[in-house]
Amino acid sequence: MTEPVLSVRDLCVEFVTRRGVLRALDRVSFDIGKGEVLGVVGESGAGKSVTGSAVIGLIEPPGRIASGEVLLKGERIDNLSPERLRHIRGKRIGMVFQDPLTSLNPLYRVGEQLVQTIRTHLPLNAAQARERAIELLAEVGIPAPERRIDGYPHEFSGGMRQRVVLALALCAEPELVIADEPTTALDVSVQAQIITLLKRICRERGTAVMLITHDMGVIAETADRVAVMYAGRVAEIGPVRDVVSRPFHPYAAGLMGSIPTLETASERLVQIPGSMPRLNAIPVGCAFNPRCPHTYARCVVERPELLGRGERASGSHDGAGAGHAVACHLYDEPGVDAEALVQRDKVAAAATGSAA
Amino acid sequence: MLAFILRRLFQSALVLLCVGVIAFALFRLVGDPVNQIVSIDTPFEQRQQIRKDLGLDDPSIVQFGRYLVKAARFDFGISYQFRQPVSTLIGERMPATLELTFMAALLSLVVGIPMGVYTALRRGSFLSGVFMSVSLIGVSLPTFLIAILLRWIFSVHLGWLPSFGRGQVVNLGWWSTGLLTVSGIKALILPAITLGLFQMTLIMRLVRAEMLEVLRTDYIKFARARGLSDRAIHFGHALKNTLVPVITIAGLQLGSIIAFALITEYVFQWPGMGALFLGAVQNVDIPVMAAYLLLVSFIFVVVNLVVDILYAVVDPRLRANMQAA
Amino acid sequence: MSDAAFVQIRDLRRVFDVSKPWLERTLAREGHQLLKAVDGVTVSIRRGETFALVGESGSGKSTVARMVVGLLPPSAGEVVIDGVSMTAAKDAAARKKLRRRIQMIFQDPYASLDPRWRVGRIIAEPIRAFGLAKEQGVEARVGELLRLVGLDPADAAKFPHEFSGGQRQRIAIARALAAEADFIVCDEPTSALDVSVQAQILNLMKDLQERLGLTYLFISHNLAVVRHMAATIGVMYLGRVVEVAPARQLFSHPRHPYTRMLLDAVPDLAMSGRPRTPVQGEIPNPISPPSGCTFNPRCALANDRCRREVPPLKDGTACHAVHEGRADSQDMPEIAAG
Amino acid sequence: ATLRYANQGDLKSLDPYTLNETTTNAHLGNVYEGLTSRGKDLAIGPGLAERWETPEPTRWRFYLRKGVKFANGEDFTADDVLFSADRVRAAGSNFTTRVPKDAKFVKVDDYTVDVVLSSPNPILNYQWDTWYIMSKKWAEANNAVAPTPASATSPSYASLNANGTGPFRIESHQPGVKTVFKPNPNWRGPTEHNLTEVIFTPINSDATRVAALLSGEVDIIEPVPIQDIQRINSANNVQVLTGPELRTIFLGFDQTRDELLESSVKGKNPFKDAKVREAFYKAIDVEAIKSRVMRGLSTPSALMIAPELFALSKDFTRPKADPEGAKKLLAEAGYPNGFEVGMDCPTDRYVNDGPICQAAVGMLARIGVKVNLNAQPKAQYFAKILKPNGYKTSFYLLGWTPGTLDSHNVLYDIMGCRDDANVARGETNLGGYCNKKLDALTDQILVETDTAKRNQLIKQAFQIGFDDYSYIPLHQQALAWGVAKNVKLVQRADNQVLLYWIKKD
Amino acid sequence: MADIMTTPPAPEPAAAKPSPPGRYARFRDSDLLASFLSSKLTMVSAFISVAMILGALLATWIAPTNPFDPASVDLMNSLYPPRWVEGGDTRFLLGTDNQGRDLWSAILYGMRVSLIIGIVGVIIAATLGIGLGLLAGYLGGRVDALIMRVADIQLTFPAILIALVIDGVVRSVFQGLGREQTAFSVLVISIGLSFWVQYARTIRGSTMVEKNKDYVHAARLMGVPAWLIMIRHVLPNVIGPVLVILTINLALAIITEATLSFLGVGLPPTQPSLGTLIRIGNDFLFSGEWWIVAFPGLTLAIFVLAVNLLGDWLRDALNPKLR
Ligand SMILES: Nc1ncnc2c1ncn2[C@@H]1O[C@H](COP(=O)(O)OP(=O)(O)OP(=O)(O)O)[C@@H](O)[C@H]1O
Ligand SMILES: Nc1ncnc2c1ncn2[C@@H]1O[C@H](COP(=O)(O)OP(=O)(O)OP(=O)(O)O)[C@@H](O)[C@H]1O
Ligand SMILES: [Mg+2]
Ligand SMILES: [Mg+2]
Repeated sequence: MTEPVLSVRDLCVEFVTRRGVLRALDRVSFDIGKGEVLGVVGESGAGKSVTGSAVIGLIEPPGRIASGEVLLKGERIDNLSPERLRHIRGKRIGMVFQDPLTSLNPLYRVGEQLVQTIRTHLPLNAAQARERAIELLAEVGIPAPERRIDGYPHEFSGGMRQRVVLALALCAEPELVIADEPTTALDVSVQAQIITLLKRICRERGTAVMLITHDMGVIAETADRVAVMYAGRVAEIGPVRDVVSRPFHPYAAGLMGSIPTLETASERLVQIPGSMPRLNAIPVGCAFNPRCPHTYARCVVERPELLGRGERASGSHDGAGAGHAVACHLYDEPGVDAEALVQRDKVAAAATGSAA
Repeated sequence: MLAFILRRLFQSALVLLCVGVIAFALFRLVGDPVNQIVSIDTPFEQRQQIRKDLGLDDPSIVQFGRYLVKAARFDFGISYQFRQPVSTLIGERMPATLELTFMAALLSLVVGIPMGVYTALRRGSFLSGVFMSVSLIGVSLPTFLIAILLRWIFSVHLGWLPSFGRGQVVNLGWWSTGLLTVSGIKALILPAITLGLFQMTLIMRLVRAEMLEVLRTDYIKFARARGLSDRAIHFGHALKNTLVPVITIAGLQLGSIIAFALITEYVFQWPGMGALFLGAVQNVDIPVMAAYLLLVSFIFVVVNLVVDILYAVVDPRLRANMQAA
Repeated sequence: MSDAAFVQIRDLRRVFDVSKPWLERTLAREGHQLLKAVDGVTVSIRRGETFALVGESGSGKSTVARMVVGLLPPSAGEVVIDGVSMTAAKDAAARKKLRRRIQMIFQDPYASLDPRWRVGRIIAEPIRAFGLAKEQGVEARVGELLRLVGLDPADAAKFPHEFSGGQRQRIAIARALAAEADFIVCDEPTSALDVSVQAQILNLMKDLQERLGLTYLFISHNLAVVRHMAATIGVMYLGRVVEVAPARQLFSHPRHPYTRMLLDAVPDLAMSGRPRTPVQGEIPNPISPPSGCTFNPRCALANDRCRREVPPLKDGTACHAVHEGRADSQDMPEIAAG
Repeated sequence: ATLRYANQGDLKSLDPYTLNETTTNAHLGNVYEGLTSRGKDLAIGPGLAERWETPEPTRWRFYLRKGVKFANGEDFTADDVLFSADRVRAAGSNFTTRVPKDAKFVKVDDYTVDVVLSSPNPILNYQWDTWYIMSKKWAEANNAVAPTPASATSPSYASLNANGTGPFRIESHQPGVKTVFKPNPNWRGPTEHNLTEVIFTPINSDATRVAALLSGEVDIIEPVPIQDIQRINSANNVQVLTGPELRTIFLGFDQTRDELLESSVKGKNPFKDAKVREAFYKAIDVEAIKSRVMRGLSTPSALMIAPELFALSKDFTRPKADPEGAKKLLAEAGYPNGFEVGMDCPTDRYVNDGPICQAAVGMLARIGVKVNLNAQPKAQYFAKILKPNGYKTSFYLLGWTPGTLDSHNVLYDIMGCRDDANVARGETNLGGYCNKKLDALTDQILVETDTAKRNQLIKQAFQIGFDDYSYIPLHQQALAWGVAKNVKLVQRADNQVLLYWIKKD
Repeated sequence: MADIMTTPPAPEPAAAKPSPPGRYARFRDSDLLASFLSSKLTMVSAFISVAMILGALLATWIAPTNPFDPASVDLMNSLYPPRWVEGGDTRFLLGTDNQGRDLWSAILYGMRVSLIIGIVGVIIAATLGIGLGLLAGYLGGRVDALIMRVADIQLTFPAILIALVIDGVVRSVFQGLGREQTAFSVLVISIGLSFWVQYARTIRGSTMVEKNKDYVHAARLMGVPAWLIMIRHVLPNVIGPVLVILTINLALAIITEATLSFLGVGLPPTQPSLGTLIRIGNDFLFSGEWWIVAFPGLTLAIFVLAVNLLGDWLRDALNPKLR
């Protein structure tokens, strides 16, 4: 396997608050390869954004990276000086935020913001930078970029602004783009356009993408692989098709079942009782244990490791590889066909619903 | 833009009209102005004559109209105390007050903004702590105490700076300025500091709060994520956004600078409008009081208009609003 | 359940005046700027049914909802609920009685509960306001309602901020039920929630409907959710209803090009690989909408007539191309099969 | 040398007939001159009139000085005296009493003027040092023939410009800010001062004034707050000149109204009862006021006139403070529990006026009288209590210097009956004390020319006032001028800072 | 169906508590208290404020003498330095002023006067401002425009100007009345009149946000009349920031009172507030009786500083964004 563009190893992020230290990320590991789109899904507060910020080095006090490594093309970047980090941000890692309305400084022309960013990273003069900015705008599908470049953000519609944001992130041809819910604030029709755009650009440039969202549909459309996060941990990671159609983790299974789709006809949705714990009350053992229909003694005491299906026996920890890995004790329990159990569960829940 | 200015002007005129009503009501409220004017042993006939001369026999509305017409031509009547046209008196005193308030405002901005920016950027640093403490003390010490203290130290004890007055002034036409002579500038230092200190701390705290707010916004986060340098982020993106609300507040503060100039002028015997007004209050010199009020609100209105226009210059969103596409 | 329409919305219109102030208008020599947020919506909802309105942001869904419940007076048109006009002057007395029976569930569970009030008081407010129970009985009734929506009666003593979004939405539902409403307008009740919680709420709503015979006007921009909830669906675009159809039919045989576009934009979670055409353009500025059929700039089938004439809603579709038979009735077999 | 001088008060008007007020008069005394003048010891001496005689009791003859020029170069002649005599008595003048209404001025020649009176007046010219002579031509040329009334509604030339015969002229005048004096080039000499310029600044605030002196920004300040005297004297380049002042500070009662304006006693006026007045008198401990409020810088007084101005003043002694006795008197008068009364007091007119009143309030509280003190700036104070407003006061503090420096003025203005509205008698008798016997004596005093006899009459008159407890005289306050050590000047007891005698090294 | 209806509440910490917490318990657990306890400076300033307020309110009992009663003041006691200074008198802890008033008592009483004026003035301002702000924000339209224009005019005149003008007018209208009768109302009214705008603007702003929130809509759907909605729903939710303004305004009001007294328009020397004491003391600054100005000045500065510190802390503690 070629060296991944981004490799996150056992990343822990903590927030020091008055009420104690909150662990927002707890030993998160994953890789993203060249040209690959890794989807990160999970409920609100699962730690998706924190993961993105940690990778690009934007965790601000009281937050801190407590342990673990972030490797960009094999080079550690989590412990760089702020100045060195700055040269990576924007140049080698681009980032897109959720809200295009607030991501752009309202007082500066779109062009000024683009030129400034370009010139920060590339040795171009003002005129060249402007030229490049126009090209970029054209690339992200803004009509008449020569004219629009002198517009202010408030003169753009939401979808257009998100395109500008994308252009800003792509200024210096980064190797990795982190997109934190890039379409949540947009309408479905616009969302589709933006996703298509993102996909196209990354394919053309071979950029790796970390796509954070809680919309499974977007992931299914866009991602190659997907990581399901729960309470700051990766519950399951694997190729998108597998995770969507045959999720291993009971949480992932519940999640998939609870999504209404155009295709499912059942009257009822699968529902996971309760809600995700807050950071200051994460249960011991498996974080999902209070909500899991299959909880047993081990889940309450021991935290399950993220292990690939094939790696179980060996007990190797390298669960973040390209394969399909899950953090659930069921799959370690001898004599239990966990997969069958989880799948049956999903069907059963839906069935009870329709019967009622 | 034109419409905007017109509207502001209209509103301003309204404000001035209201203040005019108040000023005029002042005349009426205090009862018979003749009582205020004449001294001992003025016979009744003479009083009647004065009453007639002043046009106090006419109905109120007529008097008000006349007052407004005169006021519009900067004719505010005669000071009861000095027996001079109020406009002359104020005209003579205005340069002093304007120079003082201008210097104080300048000081508060030039020192306050950088301090605010610093404390926002270096939260928790020692110097920030010092600045914050100083600022708190600045808002907690009444202006007059500061004035007393400063004068006690710098003019009486150390003898470095004059304790009162404007020093040597130079007349440029009708404007008398103290800015062109050494003694004039020396005389300006203490009053300007006294007056500016409170505003400075206010501005500093405001800038700090706004800056912190701005630093939390998404576009700053996004700018960081694009790898822009701290300088570009702090002084390009953040500062400019910070200044937008600061401009408004600073404009509003001008009103209070003028009000507080009163105390400063009183303590330092600064020959400005504030001291004039204070004397007027003590002597119930209503024409001076009324004219001062009108003038202050006029200045205020003008400053506000300028602030609003400035606002538009800084913020393209408002510019768009105003341009009435 | 009667077949007669329980709620009738007739040619409902709402215009917002978004003009500049008088002086600027005069100087710039421009007239009033009017925003037609809702432009002639006619819909009828049967008792016990869920009627859904879908459409992109700004299409006027919320405006319709607010007019239906009476939070916003319509510019024109009429809302008749259970035979009582919500707008005509004559029905004032009857309307007062009816008011109670129409309640609303809002989008943002964080904003729809007064943060300073305890949950018990929040739920009791309609009971007290409408005098639905004696003061002694209020507490018991509140407990009952809390249980009904899956919460603990002891929760009555807590404040909203002690609950998660889903739980808050349950409280909001309990409040609506406290008024003994039978018609509930839900304006995107789950769009602020996570999918797993959304499932809880949607399930709860369906259960309550079955148990209490509620009628829902369900508003959403998520077609999948709508498909799950509604019997009949109206698709809105720029203030107009462009298509109304029973759910199944709408998904299997979408007729209006806009409906099709919306369906195409929905991400394909099952990765069934159904053929989709990419979405074109963005929703135009509602202040100066295109003439004729407002969808014409984004429509592949648009012709001159579309650019001139506003298509009437006929046979559940407002589209010249459909009426003229120019649109091939493109079926969506996969969905139909499901 | 340039002299910088600061005073609490300002030069209110340059028209010498607008306002009869010490500070203004003093200032204008540098610019204008009267027919007479007062020397360093206040003795009346020649002014613009070289000498005068009284050929008959009702005719005075004044011989004018020759070769005197106004600041603008015009010659001074008898015409100017005649003109000034008319102008000073015209409507709007604040100095009408300086010259009797019925006195006729007759020009004998260019340098001789006769004044013809209807009745004899031995003190006719006592106040003429502040009746300043103006130039007829100048006034006529500048449309300033009529005096500028205090109530002027339009500025007059004379109130903004000055043209006198005095040793100085006014270079510039900005009311409330600054007035610059320069030596008058047409001054006839001799010149005793060595000043080339005088910059006068009114500084209202005591602390600022003292600070200005201490920091060397001004050479003279007047007055020095008495508590700061020690501090100033301890500095090495400045000192305080103190001396007795002629002003008597006293308390007065409303004795005319049937019910006091501000009092808890209804239906009667407690001050009409001499016992009550006596009780008040005895309640006040002037010695305490002297030592605590005035820091020793006052002369407690039993009389309504300064000892310097009345030879027999030693014959009067002030009864000792006696709060117990005062209480008894009050009880006898029918107020065993005291009563409540309002008191008016200026805060910026006399030395420590506010604190004196406050101290009096405390002393009266001890005999059970609750005094509601209305301490106010002088402008309001005078506006309230003086004649134009109808003497609206029940109990007040006032100071008085007889303008003539003679007892008659006190007996006439302060202690004379107010009952005849057509006569100016008792105009400043704010409380309306009235004793016809005293009035009769006063009239005799006016015409009596034998000094010893006259003094006896005065003594009798004062005794009546004393026995009636008509007023409570407190003390003569002291003058206190702060002066830089390199400045030599003459401190006159009438508190006029006159530039003419100032020398600065 | 039953399984769905019995969905357990989320396993949140709050849910874990057996019984709903009482008001006290909630306060005990609140962030406010925690942040309070974590800041020493805040605790010190709270202690100082409370001690000073108590001292002022209990002046009648604490103070050795009543400085407002002229009968109890002996002129012969004037100008004693503080007890520990040479020449001091054991009866007078902080010395006496020029009238022989015990400075310590005078400060306590003066503090009380200053406080009462500040508090009453600020209450007037807050009531006026909150009421008008609510009306303007909730009703909008012309009412709003009118109120806000009035506010604009008001802003032209800071407190000092207003007080001076009102004072001048009052003095000439009620010539007979002494300072003692009018000063209090003049000060209180001027402070009330000049500080209301800030409340009105704040309240209006948050009311406009709040009235469009769904819980207000929900209340409207229940037919709750507008005024009740304003009082019951909107007011409690917009009142938060007012608390901060209140504290800071109290400090400002006390300064304003002191300033006006210093300028001579405030309270008379017979009933001195802190400002009046400072003004009196200012005259003795050169003559060596420093304590007359120093102690009242220090008291004023410390109190205002403490209140300001509290306000600062409160602003930060109540600001959700900073948490
Ligand atoms: N500055 C902070 N201080 C304390 N806790 C924080 C901070 N930032 C994030 N957290 C906590 O970290 C956890 C993860 O937050 P994160 O923003 O990554 O969630 P998310 O998965 O992105 O959720 P969403 O879908 O709502 O964006 C949350 O529980 C959040 O409360
Ligand atoms: N009070 C108002 N004043 C002016 N315009 C309004 C007002 N309320 C709504 N609009 C406009 O009316 C149109 C329809 O708004 P509405 O809120 O009904 O849309 P929606 O379909 O509910 O959108 P969303 O999905 O974003 O909630 C929008 O263009 C909106 O800007
Ligand atoms: Mg997030
Ligand atoms: Mg909506």
